[in-house]
Amino acid sequence: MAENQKQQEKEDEPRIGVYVCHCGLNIAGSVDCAEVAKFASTLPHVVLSQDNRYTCSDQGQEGIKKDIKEHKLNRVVVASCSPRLHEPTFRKTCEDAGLNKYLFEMANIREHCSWVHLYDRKAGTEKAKDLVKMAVAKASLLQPAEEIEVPIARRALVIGGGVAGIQAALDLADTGYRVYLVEKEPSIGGMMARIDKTFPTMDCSICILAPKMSDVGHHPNIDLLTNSEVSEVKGYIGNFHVKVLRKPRYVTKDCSACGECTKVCPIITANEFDVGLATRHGIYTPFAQAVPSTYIIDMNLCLNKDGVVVCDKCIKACERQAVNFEMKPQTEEIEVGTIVVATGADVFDPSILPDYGFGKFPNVITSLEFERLINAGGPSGGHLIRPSDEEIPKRVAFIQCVGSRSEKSGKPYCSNVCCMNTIKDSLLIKEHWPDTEIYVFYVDIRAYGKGFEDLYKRAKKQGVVFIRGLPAEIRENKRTHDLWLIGENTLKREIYKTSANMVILSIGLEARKDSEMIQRLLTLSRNQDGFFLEAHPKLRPVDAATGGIFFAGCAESPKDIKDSVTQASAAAARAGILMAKGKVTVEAITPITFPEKCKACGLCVKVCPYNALTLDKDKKKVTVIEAACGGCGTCAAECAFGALTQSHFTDEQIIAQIDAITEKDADKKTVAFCCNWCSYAGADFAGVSRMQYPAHARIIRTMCSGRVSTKFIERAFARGAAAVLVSGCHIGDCHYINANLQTQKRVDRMWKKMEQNGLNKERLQLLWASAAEGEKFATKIRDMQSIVEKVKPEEIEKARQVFAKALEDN
Amino acid sequence: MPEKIRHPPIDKEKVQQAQAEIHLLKDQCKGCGYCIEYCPRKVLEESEEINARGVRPPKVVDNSKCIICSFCTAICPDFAIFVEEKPTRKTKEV
Amino acid sequence: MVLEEVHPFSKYLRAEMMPHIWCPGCGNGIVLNCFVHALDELKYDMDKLVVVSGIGCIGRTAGYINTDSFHTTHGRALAFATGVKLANPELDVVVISGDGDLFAIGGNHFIHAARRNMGIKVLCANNLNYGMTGGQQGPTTPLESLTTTSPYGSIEHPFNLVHLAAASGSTFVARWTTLHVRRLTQSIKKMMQKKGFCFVEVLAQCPEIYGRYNKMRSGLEMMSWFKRASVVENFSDPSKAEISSDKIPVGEFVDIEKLSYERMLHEKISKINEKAMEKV
Amino acid sequence: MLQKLLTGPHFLNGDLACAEGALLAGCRFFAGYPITPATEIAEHLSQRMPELGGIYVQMEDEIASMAAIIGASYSGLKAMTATSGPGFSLMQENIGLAVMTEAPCVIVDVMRGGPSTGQPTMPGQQDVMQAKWGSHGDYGIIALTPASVQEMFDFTIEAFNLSETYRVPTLLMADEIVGHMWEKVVIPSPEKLKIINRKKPQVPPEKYKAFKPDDDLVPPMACFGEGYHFHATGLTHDESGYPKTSSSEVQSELVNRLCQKIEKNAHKIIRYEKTMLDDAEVAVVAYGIVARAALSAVRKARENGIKAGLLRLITIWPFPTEQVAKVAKQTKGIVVPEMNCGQLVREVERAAKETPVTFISKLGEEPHTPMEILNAIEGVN
Repeated sequence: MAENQKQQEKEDEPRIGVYVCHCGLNIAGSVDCAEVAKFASTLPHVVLSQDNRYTCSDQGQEGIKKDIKEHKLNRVVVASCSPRLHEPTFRKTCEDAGLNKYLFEMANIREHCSWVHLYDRKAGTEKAKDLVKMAVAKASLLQPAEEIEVPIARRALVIGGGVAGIQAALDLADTGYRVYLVEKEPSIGGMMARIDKTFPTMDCSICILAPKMSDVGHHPNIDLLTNSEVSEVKGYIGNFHVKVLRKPRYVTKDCSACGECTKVCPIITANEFDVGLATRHGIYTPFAQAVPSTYIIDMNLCLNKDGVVVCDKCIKACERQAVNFEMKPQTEEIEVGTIVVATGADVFDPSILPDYGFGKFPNVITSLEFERLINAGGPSGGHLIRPSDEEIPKRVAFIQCVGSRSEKSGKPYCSNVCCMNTIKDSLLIKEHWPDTEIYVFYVDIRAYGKGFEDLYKRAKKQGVVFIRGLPAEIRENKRTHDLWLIGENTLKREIYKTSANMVILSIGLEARKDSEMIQRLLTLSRNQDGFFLEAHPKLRPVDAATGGIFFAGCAESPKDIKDSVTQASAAAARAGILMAKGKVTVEAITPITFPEKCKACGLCVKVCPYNALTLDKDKKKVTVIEAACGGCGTCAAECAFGALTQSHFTDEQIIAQIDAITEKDADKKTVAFCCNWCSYAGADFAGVSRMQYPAHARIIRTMCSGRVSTKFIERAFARGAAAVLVSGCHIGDCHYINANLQTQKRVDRMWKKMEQNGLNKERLQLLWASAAEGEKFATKIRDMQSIVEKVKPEEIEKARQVFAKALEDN
Repeated sequence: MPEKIRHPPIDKEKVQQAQAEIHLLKDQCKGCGYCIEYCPRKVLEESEEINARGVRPPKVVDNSKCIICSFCTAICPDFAIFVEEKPTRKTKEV
Repeated sequence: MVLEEVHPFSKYLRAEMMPHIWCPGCGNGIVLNCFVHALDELKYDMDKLVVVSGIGCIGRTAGYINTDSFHTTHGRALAFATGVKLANPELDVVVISGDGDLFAIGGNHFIHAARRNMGIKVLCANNLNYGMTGGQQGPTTPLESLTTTSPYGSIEHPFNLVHLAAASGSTFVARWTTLHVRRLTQSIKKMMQKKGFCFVEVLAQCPEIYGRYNKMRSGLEMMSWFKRASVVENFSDPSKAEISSDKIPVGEFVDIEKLSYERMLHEKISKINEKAMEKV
Repeated sequence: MLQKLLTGPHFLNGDLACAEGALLAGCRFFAGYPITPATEIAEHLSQRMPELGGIYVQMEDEIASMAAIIGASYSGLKAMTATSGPGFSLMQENIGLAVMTEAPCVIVDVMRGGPSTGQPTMPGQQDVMQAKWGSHGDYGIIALTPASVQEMFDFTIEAFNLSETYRVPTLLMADEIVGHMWEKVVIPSPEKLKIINRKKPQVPPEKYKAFKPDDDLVPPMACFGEGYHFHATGLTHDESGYPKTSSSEVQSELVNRLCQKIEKNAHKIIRYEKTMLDDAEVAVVAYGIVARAALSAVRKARENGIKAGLLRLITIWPFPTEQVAKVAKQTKGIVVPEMNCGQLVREVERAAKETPVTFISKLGEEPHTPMEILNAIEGVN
């Protein structure tokens, strides 16, 4: 579109169109949309205002396009759902109509209003008016902007070599992209490699996995980095700089996996792969089908761990001279455009449940240990033997939901796979030892998937007894090590006391202990159960909120092999789309500088997490490297001279929003600042979950809490706001590396200032809330209700005076 | 693998370490103490007796701890110690 | 259970010469141990082996190994060995001697034997001083070390033997300490199988003299220095392999192939004779 | 190979003759270091050795050269080095080693003017005492003095034979003139030559004692690689070859034997040449190039009616004391011309007892003229 039109958009009087969406009854149910629209029409620069049922519908969008042309709209405001959901939709609409998409603004009157004030139509409507007013105020100051394009490296990093990681890596590699597959363990394969059979088809798990594993091993496009960990991730979508720590194997690629070294190794220990049910040596391969097949030395146990080669038996035994004790940890640096997180899950450790005596009674085992026992390649050669006497049990009991759906174990969620896994296991036993009596104690049997119900029926037909109601306690016969299961059959309403030779605890899946580390490295969010949080549960189920990062497998939530593989292919496809495009546009939210005001103090350079600013002291000039800029705006917040601001989140725009909030009844309101990634999303989450909280808060969205400069807070108080809430991502989870550290500093500074001036610092609240912590956000707003109510007029007045200076800045 | 190990290995009997036979040529020992210091399993310690050279040769504290790495044999400057597998109990093939 | 018995390596040693003369904790015994250990692992044909040594504590080694052996004058082992090797290239000639013998009085012979790439294998026990004569400073004595002839601290810069050997043309250069018995044994095995001039340096503690003078009063203390300071740096730059109190670079630094002197000589001889035959 | 050895008459200089002699004697190892006036020996052997499958190696110095030939000798080859005064001094250390370890080897010293670098291209006889006393400690040694190019050839072979017989380093004490002089040399066909090789042990390795002598005080010699696994050392050692550094018995037994094996066999070792001595009243005792002037001086004296005779020493070490004593008894005076300030003359005086000895010194470019010696003879007369 022509330069001159852009010019026009800049210079012309703003002509704003406002569209208030009913979203069916989602909004209209508790907000009087017509009234809001009517109110909007009274606002300055608004030339058109209407309410409609579904603004996001084609009809709604077409309407906007039409109006832009007919009414020469040069600004558009849609009051509907969260911008995190539909801002892209309406920006596109504007663009289609030839309007720069940065001239669009949204008022979130659903997640932040109608859904959280379901039962107070009046308050809801009033709040919605404010939200629209804020949006209009900001809109009138919006400026068109051109987005810069960043090239996307056509290489992908896959973290985790379980079946999900394997599938994602293969799909990406087959598409023709270079893939780095990083696996912590010495071999890829993950949990699936340890399972005997898969449900419902009863395939031999490793038999179907092994070919995929070796494909990975041989694929020309895949760099397989096993025994390695991602140690650092810098950069942004399309341009991630990743450091991978490659721990030494002490065995070189020359290893032919002949196993001679193992025979002579004097170190014998429990093999983790078999959950310790079999032994391995100090130099070993975790299992026969391991990829890479190269052996590895367990340096924690090796006699040579102190750097002195005390024992050289393996060195001597190795014809290929592949043993090398001089290997040192190496850090490999790779540049990738996309990242697939397939880090998988841990299994629940039932030893924290004393009633089941796991770890105390030898014949109480976990379903994972069972998999190894029943596996032909396992420690017992596929003979189901019980640990105490290695006899084949006659009566076997399975206990479901161990570490699932139980507050007691701190795992309220369903682990998704245990029911079918137990059914499969019971059939395996029946297959080999048909006379075995099998009892399954359950809460509910969830056989929801394709072919699952048939398998369930088969089990019942074959005489597996399903008893509803988990045992309250397991007791052991000290002599025979047989077990008694005592509990209530909740169907028959009677107490049972069943004996068994062996009990298998069907343990659930839980988030990996190290997923917090991954979360920090990649600035991701996790839900309350600790699993990684997708960008949108329905529409973007494999995307992370952070651009260029995708999820596959149990890292995102417990799922079976089929779902993991499906999700992996989806993640690969999503990553592939980005890399196929070859470039991505970054939002035009980078800093704008006003050199004439710059005093060359260099503060902005100091606080920039991306080193995207450089200062020329002599020329008193700060230059911005836009590609490097993450767009947090903390530089703008730091500048005391207004020499720097963030486009699309300019001081004027934010101040306009503050002023809009505080124009009326300021003393009953809270000016809330939320960061786009965590706290704003958290507020959305509260809305989605229909968590109810009082209506005193008005949320101003910034990309990062680091954008919130003290002068915004001061202005809010200067204009008589009852309270101010600043909220952002948890420290360490900041999506702009560590910009929220500045937030902390600034709020501390404000608190000190308020104290010094005899103001109640309670009126300024700081909240760290993740996107998953809707409840935490709601609670905060509830708690602040009392603060808002308690604040006395003289206090308001005092604050007005103390911060009066903040008003001059305009 | 993150799981805690709760049950002893089923095959632990079958992979028994071979028993060591530690030979001390006491009177050749000059008492440097290398074998004692660098034994990875701390099988040896200084004995109370005084040998022909007037030093305290090492003595075996716990034969069962020895895993026959033979580092003592290799580092002894005086050819005063060597270790063999006890012929009676050989390692069973696993 | 504990038994009195015959050491498996005793067959490589001259019974009538045992026990050796070395002090308690002396590294030389370990060097000897590793050498025969290597022979044992190689199942070495002792009829082909000639061990030559010069003067000094380690010089006694020749007398201890049960094979053809010659204990030469101070520093001349390599010159003598050159004669032995050239006169009968079938023999494997190993010179086992000390740092003083090989690099002070014998320095000239060393660099030239290496330069010519004589098929001789040199195993040098470096004890950082002249042990047998009572601990005088030598060509490897570290700066500021105290010895009976540097009572105020040595002001001579020591040789970096690895660098010297590499620069002189050795086809195999390794350095270990007596704590690295396994790697040392492996390097000796490699050396024994190579054709050209080879050099293996072993830092062998002299606790009774050098140690005493330099605050390491026992073999164990010197060993713990080796353990603390050693850094394995295989094939790193020999010129950077200087020994200091806080760093002892060890490893295999050079391993190249180069026609040995005797090989070239005998090829020449046969060529010359072919020509001569043609004339006849 | 043998056809490559020279036979019949040849026109050679002394150094070349020496080299050819060595080859015929069976020498197949030469280690040396260039030095005037012995260099031609090295140069010639560097060409000839390979032709005969032998080894020529140029060492870094004379110390190394000497060490190398001992090594070669222990490897079973007949070995030689050649040098002149300064190099000869450097060799003394390892000559001692060769003596102590009884290594058969030949050292040629083409003597030049000393001390120190002296006169490299001028003749001299200044090393004859060093030849006996040059190395530290007590020992017996053999030294021959050629007077012609033919003798350079003959005595080199002789030196090897003696060295092999008595397991002792044997010295060929030539001089610059003999070394550089060109003369006719007749080389006998190999089969006519008497070549002696060291005696080998007659016992199996386990019985073998490397330094246990036979009745002639010379131990049979095993060589490296023959499976005897023996030890040799420069330290005082017992019959097995093992060091005994603090036993006076072993020391005196060993050192005495090293001296006696030469002394006791002196009568077999010593060679000399008598000319007109039977009725002589004045005797000239000379060796090396000087003997040639002495001969013509003696002849002239006879013409002048003086009963003069010549005792030419071929073996100077062990010194032929008896022969000189015998000559001394029958003459009224002995004339000893040497190209030094009087070295071997001391031995002559020791043997001559009361008989007066006249010494004629000559240093520098030329040996004595017959006239100078004749004057001395007349002086005695």
